[in-house]
Amino acid sequence: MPVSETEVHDLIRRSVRELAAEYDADYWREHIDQKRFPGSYWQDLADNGWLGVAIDEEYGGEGMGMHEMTIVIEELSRAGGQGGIIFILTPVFGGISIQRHGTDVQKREYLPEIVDGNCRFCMGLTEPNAGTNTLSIETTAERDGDEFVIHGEKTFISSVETADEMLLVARTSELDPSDPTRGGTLFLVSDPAERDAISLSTLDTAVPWFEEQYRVNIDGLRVHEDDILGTEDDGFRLMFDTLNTERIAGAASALGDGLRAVDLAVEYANDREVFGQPIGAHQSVQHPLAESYAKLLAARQITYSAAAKWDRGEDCSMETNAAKLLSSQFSTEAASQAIQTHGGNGFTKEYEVYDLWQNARVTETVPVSNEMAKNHIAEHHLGLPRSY
Amino acid sequence: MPVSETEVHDLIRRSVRELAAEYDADYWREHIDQKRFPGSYWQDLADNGWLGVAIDEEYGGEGMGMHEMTIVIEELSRAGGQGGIIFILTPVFGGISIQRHGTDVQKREYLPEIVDGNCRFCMGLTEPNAGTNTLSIETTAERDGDEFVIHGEKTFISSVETADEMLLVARTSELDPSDPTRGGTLFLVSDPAERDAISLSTLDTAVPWFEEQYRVNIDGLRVHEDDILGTEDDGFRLMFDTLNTERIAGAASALGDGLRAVDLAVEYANDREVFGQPIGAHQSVQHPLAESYAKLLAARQITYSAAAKWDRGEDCSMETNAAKLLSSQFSTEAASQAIQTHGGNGFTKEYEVYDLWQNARVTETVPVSNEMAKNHIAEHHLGLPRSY
Amino acid sequence: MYIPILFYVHMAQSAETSPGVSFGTDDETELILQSLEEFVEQEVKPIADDLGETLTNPRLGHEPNGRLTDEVLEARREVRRKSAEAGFYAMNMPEAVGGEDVSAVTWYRANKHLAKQDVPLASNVLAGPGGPKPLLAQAEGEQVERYLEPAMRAEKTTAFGQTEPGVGSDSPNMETRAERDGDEWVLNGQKQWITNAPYADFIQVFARTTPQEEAGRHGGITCFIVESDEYEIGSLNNAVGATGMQAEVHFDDVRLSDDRVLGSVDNAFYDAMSFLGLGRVEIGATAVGHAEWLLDEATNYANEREAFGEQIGQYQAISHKIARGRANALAADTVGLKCAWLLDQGEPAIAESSILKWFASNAFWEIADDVVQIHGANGLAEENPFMDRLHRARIQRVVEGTDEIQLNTIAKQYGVEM
Amino acid sequence: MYIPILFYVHMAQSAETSPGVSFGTDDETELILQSLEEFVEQEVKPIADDLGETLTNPRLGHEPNGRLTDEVLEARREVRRKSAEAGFYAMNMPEAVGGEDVSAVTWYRANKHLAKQDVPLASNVLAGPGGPKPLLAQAEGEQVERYLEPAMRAEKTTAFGQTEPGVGSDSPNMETRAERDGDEWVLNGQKQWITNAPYADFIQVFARTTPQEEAGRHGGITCFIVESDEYEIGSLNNAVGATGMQAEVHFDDVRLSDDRVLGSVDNAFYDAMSFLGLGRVEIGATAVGHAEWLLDEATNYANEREAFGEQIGQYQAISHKIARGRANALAADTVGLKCAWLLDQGEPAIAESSILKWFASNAFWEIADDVVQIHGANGLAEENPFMDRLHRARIQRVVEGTDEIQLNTIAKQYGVEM
Repeated sequence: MPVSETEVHDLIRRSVRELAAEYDADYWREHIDQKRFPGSYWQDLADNGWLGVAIDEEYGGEGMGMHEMTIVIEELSRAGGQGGIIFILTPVFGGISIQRHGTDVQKREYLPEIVDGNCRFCMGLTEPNAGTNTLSIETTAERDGDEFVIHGEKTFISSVETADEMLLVARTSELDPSDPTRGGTLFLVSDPAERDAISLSTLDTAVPWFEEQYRVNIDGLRVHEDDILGTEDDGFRLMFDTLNTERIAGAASALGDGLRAVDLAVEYANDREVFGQPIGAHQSVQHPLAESYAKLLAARQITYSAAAKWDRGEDCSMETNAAKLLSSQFSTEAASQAIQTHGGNGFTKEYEVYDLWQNARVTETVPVSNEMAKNHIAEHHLGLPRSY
Repeated sequence: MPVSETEVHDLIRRSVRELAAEYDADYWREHIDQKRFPGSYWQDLADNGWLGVAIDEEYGGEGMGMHEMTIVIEELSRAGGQGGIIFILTPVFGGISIQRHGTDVQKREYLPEIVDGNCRFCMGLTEPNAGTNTLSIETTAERDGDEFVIHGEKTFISSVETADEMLLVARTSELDPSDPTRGGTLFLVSDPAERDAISLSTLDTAVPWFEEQYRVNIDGLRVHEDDILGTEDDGFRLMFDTLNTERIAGAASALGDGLRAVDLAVEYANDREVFGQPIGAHQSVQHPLAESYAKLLAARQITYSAAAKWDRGEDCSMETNAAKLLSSQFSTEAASQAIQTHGGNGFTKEYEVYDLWQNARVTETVPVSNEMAKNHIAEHHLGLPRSY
Repeated sequence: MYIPILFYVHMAQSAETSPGVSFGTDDETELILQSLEEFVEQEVKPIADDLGETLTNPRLGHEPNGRLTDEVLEARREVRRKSAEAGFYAMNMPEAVGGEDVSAVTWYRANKHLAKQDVPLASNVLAGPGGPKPLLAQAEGEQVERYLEPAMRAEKTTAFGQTEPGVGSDSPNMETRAERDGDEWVLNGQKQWITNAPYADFIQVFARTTPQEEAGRHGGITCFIVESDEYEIGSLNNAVGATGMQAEVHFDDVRLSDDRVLGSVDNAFYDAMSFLGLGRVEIGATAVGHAEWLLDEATNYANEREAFGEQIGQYQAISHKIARGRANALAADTVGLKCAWLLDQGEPAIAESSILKWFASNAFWEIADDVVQIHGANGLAEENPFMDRLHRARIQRVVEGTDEIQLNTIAKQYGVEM
Repeated sequence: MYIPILFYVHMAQSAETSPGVSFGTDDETELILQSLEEFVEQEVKPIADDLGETLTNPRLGHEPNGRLTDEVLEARREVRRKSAEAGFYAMNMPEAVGGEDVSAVTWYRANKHLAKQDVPLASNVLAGPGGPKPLLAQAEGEQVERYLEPAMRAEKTTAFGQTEPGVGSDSPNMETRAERDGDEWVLNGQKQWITNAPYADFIQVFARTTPQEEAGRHGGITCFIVESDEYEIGSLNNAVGATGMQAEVHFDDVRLSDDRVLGSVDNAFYDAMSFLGLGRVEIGATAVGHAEWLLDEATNYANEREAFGEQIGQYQAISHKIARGRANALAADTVGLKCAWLLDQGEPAIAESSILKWFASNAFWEIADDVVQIHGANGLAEENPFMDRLHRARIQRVVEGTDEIQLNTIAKQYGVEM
């Protein structure tokens, strides 16, 4: 008898939770403090098939889709640490992009390595003068025979030093106002940190992550045309497709964080007694948690609906933007409320809720600000005039 | 080739929209002003099968479930007027209760009549001293042979004068603290307004509905034991089951109102020009609408998920309470924002948004206050102590 | 080098210091507030009691088109006249024109105090948009006797004709025009949402007299006094919560002599702007007064009503709504006092009065919503006043500059380049 | 019958009136604020500049356990001592004990003004929780010379030992006890979240000396002065945003003679409650100062930063955040002035200071969040101060009575029976 979708999803949840339970707060704290990649966790994810959950079976993956990856990320994130957000660079940016847009050669080269946990990606997109507006990137790639020569500067780039590959976005043709999304190209750059034409400097950000953030200077980097992902000049369009999955995955991670904040706050509110009863008996403590929980479950449903649409190849940009906007907002609210529930203890490293709040807060600003998400919904889904 | 669920739902949406488009604002305004039941609309719903959408095919219904009824209610409500909320009394309280809990005789008697639009229900539940706490109702039914004699007072009861049946809740046994949900019984009372033992007085409420609200005095009403729905003393439990569908249906109606408010505000914001451009080009106008739209779509997903769980016979009380809480809150926000978008015109009868807001506002208080929904979530789903 | 503080303190103590901060109530204001309360009790309440339900039932007291019935209008007139006789009605106007010259602070407090009285018609005691305002104090020559003085005595009422259908918040773009023809002006145009228009004896109408290209965006606008037999009232603009109060007004080739110009030609928009602060102080005062009254009612209810065996005030979902409301009402009140004080110092208080308008209206709105919620289904019932207050609060966030326009003003005033 | 208003107005004008409303700044305060600014520029900034990044980089300036490094502690000490010499440090204390007796209004304004200075260490200029407060002014006999005077001169710092692990907001239920043994007291117990505890020369410790059953919930608590060699510092309580500032303190059979009792036996909780308002006025002042500074920064950024070819201040999603922030900051400021004025009148201002604490902290919090958002990724970057301010704002909503406790107090003070 075939197992129903709901049952498969419940199974995924259970087994992901079991895996994550092996890695406690100390494990994550250690990796964050030392800015060290959580290698054993990563290998465990690979061994259990989760890195390849959305990669076709012929390349060793599980052959499922974004819907299932969303559940995996949400549960990992709800279990604590950085287990959810860790999916963004490799399984999403690397895996999804190559699965959807790579040549057969590229698929055979990269996908099995991603599945096995042997190939990690970083993403070279954001630039100092092109935060929100991707089309205004200034990094250029000029053709020289069958190679391209790349110059430019990228910023807020995570994990460059530990990455095996960088997915680099550069402009290969001038902006054509009549077809503005043309002219960008995606390049696969191996061992980016070891390239002479690439120099790195670390950036300080006030967020507890295990990854360094870098400013990346590219001066005369040569990349062969075979290492173009998709086709020349068509990179922006491919990127926008993948950015939907980045946002869905980001929403799943934020949701997991928010649900974890509620879980921890509920536990604390049941244990902590003041004025002769658990603080959770007070409505000023319990009502905001109940409301946050309801909101997170609603945001979760629309995130699943975005992922399911993406898997069916339908336009999912409304659901994706709603998921991005609401999951970041509701998770930040939930985490802030969890701090409030914990009183002074909410501000200490011992009770994780402050870290959750810091991580959730970031998602209101990156990968795109909530204001841009609203601009998108207003313009493209409500049909209001462009406001910016 | 079997039609997929998504396709069926799209079909339902389309045909419900077409039906509703026949009834314009004047039609509804007239019925509200004159407190007159919208008979032709009702018959049209019956003729197209919508009143029986969740009633089994053997009784003439469509044999679908709450999920589909939810879509019908949402779309009717989004199309304007009172077309969504009109479902609560008859297809939900009458239809769902009898379909689930009626005897074969009762099913054969009532369900085809509901499907055909010939039998309308009212609901005798709320009492002056038992608003939120159903178990504290004071209306009593005492057995006298094979009849029951009922005494008590009900309040905020809609549509008694136009109803063919009243579903009346009365206490048949004293409260037993060890089994508090025992002791209530549901009675089917025909032609309630014509009973000598029932006297009515109208209540004024500040909400634009086509129905009068009544205070109902019951003094020695005799009902035969065959007219018990379900079994004696088990009425509260049946009622709580049906109350879930009432809340799902109420959420669907609120969502439709909220979406309509966004639709109308978008239209106005595109048309109205001040300072040389449509007001919709200003972010202070468009961002709140975009956010409301995103929130409503998320609340809609969890409402569908509540309905689908109810249809599968699973426990849906978390999703139902979240749907109730969020749809009322988000719809009221959306409608208030739609007023704001309309400026002074938002306060006039001509632009419907004020009515939408008034209707949405009610849903934060009835059928149960949002505070009680939060109490329920906190206690039963987060496992926090009872706070009231 | 900085000079040690001791030096300053001792220097300051020996000198005459300018006044610092005070939130006191001076004796004059104290007496006025007390006297107002007695006036409402002894003079207004009997009139309201006579009319009874007519004043509170939405299906009574209005014609089908929304217009107030003659008996209601007469009651309002009587309240105004008695108040004028007693010296309250326009007591903020200069003594030279028959007012008492009370400070803006006192006027703020008086307006707030009246909004806290649970007596219908009390809102007619102090001159609202239908009464004499500083703009009218510019009256000269025969205008004084014909318009200003009867308005001060509440024998006549007026209205401000500014808002137009096409332009809304962008009022300098008005289409109403007055053109010179011989030694007369010819006025054409249409206004809407004009408060008191259906009942006014004359309207102070704003019209463009010189094109924007010549006079600039805010120049070129003149205020004309137009009498009730010279214009047509169009449809009533019935806002829910203010039925019968506003209407459209049509001006069709109205010929006006120069003595109908109020103030100076082309300058009315600047004149009006300089009195904007006062209007916002009145709105703020009313919002705070209503809010405090609602919170008192909610507190009583919370202490009386029982659910699940406890007074509902025991539940934080109830008591914290009241507490947040108290905090916001107090904050709005202190902002109101600051605005009024600034006006008394001769400051325009542009930023502050926009802040008051936005903050107090939103506080009132949230409090009214919470107080409905605290009362449960009783909060929704028409026989209770809570939905009515919620309607009024909702209106406040739109009229006299929407929330969004206030925020634009605040941002600009604080240096955001927009 | 009511008496016409004219009578009152004329009567009032002839009498001496009590002071009405004023939002002025008296000369003394004006001079103090100006002088403070010069002091920061000329005395504090050079010290801060010497330390440079040590004061702002979270990986510098602290030992691994969070404790401030000696060089930072010495810099803070130097700022305090210079401020005391200049007469600022504890200028709100009575002249009799070496203060300047400046009003609560002036103290409020000075605290707010300092919070607006973008100079690290400026927060040490005015006596915070480590400095002398009215509770310490109760010092008698040898306590004056040994504790009060050195604290006034900033030669010694102190702390308040009240909060305990087990009881949180429910502090009358404290477990720390002092028992009589001969003519000494024996103190046992544990405190946590004690600000300045790691660095204090002595702590003012609250301990139960008579059981609740005998003395009532708020009675029976005595304040003891305990010197640093008499207690043990436990773990530091490192709150994110206030690393190194708080710690646990353990009292293990500390024997104290009667001359260590501050104030009178069994009465300390009442004493402390009567000074609560002052602490909340300081928190409010700091919140408003930070908020105004953040809004200034955001305004500059909005006017400079471009996106999609426009200054971002052109977008209402940006400018309206600033405008709402301005409105809430102004409202918080007026509430702060009202509280301070009430304290100057000798009022306890219980409701008002809870309102200030709640309102100002929440305004600061929302403004800090919006200002991070306005700066985009730059708002998140550690080298900018915005996340640091957001952390501080977050702390404010918990310390010195959480939001929820403030709302309980407000509701009760306004008559909700809870």
